[in-house]
Amino acid sequence: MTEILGSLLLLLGVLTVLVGGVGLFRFPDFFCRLHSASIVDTLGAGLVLLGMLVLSGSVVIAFKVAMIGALIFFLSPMTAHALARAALRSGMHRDKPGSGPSTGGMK
Amino acid sequence: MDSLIPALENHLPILQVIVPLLIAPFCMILGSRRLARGIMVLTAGIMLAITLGLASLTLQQPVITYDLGGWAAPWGIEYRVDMLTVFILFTINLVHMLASVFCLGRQDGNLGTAARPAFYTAWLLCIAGLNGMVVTNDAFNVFVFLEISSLATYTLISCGREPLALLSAFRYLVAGAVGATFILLSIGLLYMQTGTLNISDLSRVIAERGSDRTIILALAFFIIGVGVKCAVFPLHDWLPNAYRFAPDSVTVLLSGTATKVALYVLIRFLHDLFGADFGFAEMPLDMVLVVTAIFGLLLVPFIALRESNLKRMFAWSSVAQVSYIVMGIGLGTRLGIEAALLHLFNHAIVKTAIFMAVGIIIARTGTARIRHLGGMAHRHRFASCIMLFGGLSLIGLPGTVGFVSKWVLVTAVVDKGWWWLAIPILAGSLASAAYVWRIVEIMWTKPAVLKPEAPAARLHWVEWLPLSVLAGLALWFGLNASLITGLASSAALGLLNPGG
Amino acid sequence: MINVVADVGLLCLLLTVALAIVCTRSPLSLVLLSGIYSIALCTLFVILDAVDVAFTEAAVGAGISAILFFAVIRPEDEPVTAFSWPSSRAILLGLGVGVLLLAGTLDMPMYGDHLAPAHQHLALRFLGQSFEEIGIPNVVTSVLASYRGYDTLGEVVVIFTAGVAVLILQPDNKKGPAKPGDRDRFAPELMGNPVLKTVLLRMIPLVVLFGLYVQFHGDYGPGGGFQAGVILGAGVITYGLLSSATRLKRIISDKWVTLGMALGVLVYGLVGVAGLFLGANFLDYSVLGPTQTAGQHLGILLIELGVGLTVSCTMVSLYYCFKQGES
Amino acid sequence: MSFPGLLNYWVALILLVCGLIIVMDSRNLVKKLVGLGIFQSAVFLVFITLGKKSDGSAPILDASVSVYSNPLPHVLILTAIVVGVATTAVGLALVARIRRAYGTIDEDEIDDRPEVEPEIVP
Repeated sequence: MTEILGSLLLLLGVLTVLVGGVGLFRFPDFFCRLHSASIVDTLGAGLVLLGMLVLSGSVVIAFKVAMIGALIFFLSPMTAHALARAALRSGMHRDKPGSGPSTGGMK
Repeated sequence: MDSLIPALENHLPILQVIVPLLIAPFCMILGSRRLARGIMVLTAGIMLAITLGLASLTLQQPVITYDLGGWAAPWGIEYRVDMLTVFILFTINLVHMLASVFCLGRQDGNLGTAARPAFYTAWLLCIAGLNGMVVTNDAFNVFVFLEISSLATYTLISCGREPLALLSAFRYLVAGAVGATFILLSIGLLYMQTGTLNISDLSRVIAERGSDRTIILALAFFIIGVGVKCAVFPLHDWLPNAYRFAPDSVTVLLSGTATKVALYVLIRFLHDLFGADFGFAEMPLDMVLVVTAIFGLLLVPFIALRESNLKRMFAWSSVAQVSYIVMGIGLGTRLGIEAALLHLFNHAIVKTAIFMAVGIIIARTGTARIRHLGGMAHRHRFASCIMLFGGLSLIGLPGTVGFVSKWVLVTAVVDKGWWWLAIPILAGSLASAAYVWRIVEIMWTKPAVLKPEAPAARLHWVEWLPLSVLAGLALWFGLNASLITGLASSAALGLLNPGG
Repeated sequence: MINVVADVGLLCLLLTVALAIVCTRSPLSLVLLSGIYSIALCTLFVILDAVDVAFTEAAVGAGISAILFFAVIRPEDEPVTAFSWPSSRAILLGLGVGVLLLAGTLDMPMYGDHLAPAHQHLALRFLGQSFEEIGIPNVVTSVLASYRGYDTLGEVVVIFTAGVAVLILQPDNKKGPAKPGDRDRFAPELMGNPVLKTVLLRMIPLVVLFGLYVQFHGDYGPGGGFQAGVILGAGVITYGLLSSATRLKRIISDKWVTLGMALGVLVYGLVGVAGLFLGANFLDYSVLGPTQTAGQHLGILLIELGVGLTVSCTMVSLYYCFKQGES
Repeated sequence: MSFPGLLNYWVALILLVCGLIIVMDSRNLVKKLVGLGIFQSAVFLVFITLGKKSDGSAPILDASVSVYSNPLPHVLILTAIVVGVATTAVGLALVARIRRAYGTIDEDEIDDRPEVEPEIVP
């Protein structure tokens, strides 16, 4: 029972990340992409971790997985915030796709 | 105290390395430049004393081993001292001792006050790494200590005054890191096929299993990697600029120690690890090494001849001299190794003296351009005479140390039956005569280009003392060659017949 | 089976990223790509059972290296064209070397072969007897700290040397100490951002706690002095990024950092010398305690502390030095 | 199982060549250091692969595990990774100083400058 539940959660998490990856490629400008990347990152990683939590046999491992989950829960939105702020500060605006400073390989 | 001395005797191999290794951070903590300098010279003295102690021990017992951490040989790391080790240790620690005395008189590098003690720390780490490479009998340990000395060397070179010192150090860093990684890969391939890292154990296992393509690959990677470190002819690109832009005292130290230790590692691995049968009978290693050596000793003097900078000219000459040593190693015979060792020792002494003299002249005149040196011989007689004497020894004129080693090399070549190799050796010597003559002509016969500097600064004892010691040694070994040839020959014998 | 699939997948990822790096010219993209490369490599190491190595690669490749690179690259380095093929000369040479090397690989043992010579000789004793001889379950730590403890001393000295090198290379700051109001070009966005400050400042104690866990748990699981030192250093540097390097320097001055760097090496070395005075060889920990395993435990604990001290102080020192170069 | 066979080594070899190409071909000092990292990592991959045993697990002794991978290559590579990052740090410190001295990190631009040596009038 737990095995099926855990596998389902893992699968769901992986699919979410995949969707986010597609979004990263298909969205038109930086902020949309960031949106896709960051939200999906938190949810997808969270689901995967939840799956691992269910699958983990021992309390110690479950605790460690929970810690990782907590870390991602706090840090991932924060990273997205910092990125968005940096982009805004350096003159990138939503209505002007691709504007802003040259970012090397990024378009 | 009485009980401590015999106890110390057993620990001499490890003390040789950990004394500088642990004094270096101590130097950093003290944070005072004067203290750091004093400690540096003192350490150099202790290291030379330890080497002499080891030498007296090897006379009683040909091979001394030391298990680090108390773990027996193939499982733990082993130190191993024999005649060859002592020969190299003596060479580099003698040079280091004199170079650190010489360093006292230099205000080298454009360093901030905070960084000054760090310079001496890096100096000690460099020599500790080199000593570690010589004493160890563990292939991976060679890599670790190679990296310690290399990182310290890059740093020391970058302390040079001109900004190009930074770029030279960077280029050496890239070349050196690639070389070291090749050595690491070679060690990995050897481990893959043998399951061991101890050099003696590796050679036993390789002899039992026989070679295969992986071992051949390991040999190839090793030769390339160590070739970069020795500055063997086609892989020498980093050396001239690194020597030229390094502070004078650092050039003095490096020319006598760094490439010499790399050459020692080459000898050690070829004979003790891969085995002479594999390298020289199964693989055409003798041809490879000898051919690169011929190119090196014939082509490089012509580059030196066109060189406009005195220091870089002698750096080029180092590349040429390395070729003679590589030729001796490439012969693979006992006489060949003897010649290589002799030349290694002679070149260490002579080139150290030359770079000291060059450093003194550059410090006095403020220029290293050869065409600015007109008439300098009359202003700086002592340094110029030493430089001339060193130059004659590079050519290999009879009566100098250079003659002794080249004579043995020619004997070795004839002994192997490759007498035609004597022709490039002679031609190379003639070519080096050309660039030495060019310097002599300018310094002795051309009119002065530069205004005489204000009151001619007298030579300080830290300048003339190491220089005189080196010149004295060179003179003595040149006239009375039997001692050093005897040592080199027994070291070579010990390498080829470890049992007898 | 799943291991093999993951192995092949990660190898493909590594190749793709490496090829992208060959063709990329923009330093910013290069650094980001090399971060991705490191993460992929680190995952591959986990698949190949090298958890300690993976941990280190994660801390080093994706952590320190990236931070150091970011400290050096500048927006004005960005080239006009972000992409270019390498010269045909280099490609030809590379192909030539590659084909030669390919021939050399054919005698190598296959992936995962239990009978490969590498698994026979030394490894048997390490896996079979290290628990009786040293008494800790993580064999990598046993070999690293005891059987080959001298290599690890060398490793610490290498880090120390790098620290010394960077100290020597830092430009002399003739302008005097930076004023408190100086903006941190290292990470301008971090300063004065309430969100980041709130979250990250609360993270620092956790990071330090994690560092200590890694330091002392290295005997039983992956980790040890090096990884712990990196984590601790990262925690301290985070504080510097959030407030300013000047503020951080008031708490931990350059002198203390340099002292810690040197002290770590000395701790390691003196544990070895203690062995000499107790009548054993250098770095023989067995004589340090009443029984062999007790001595080994104590020795490994102490030297790991030395490693942690040197590494964390070197990290902070690197941060200070690279910071200094920006004024 | 013989499928991956020598694949890991071949990939490592390609990575090695890639790294070498970057180091030789690139004129940008930062890119050279990145290339050096790839070059070194290829060697790490060789070591770690040779330590792998199929169906083995990480060499942390545990009652429930019977096959462990070889710990020795792991130890060696731990050291090598640290050495690698130390080299990178020194290299980057040099690059930072080179930038201060020349205002660029491109080798071609530096090489184009004439060598300044004190020109002394007689």
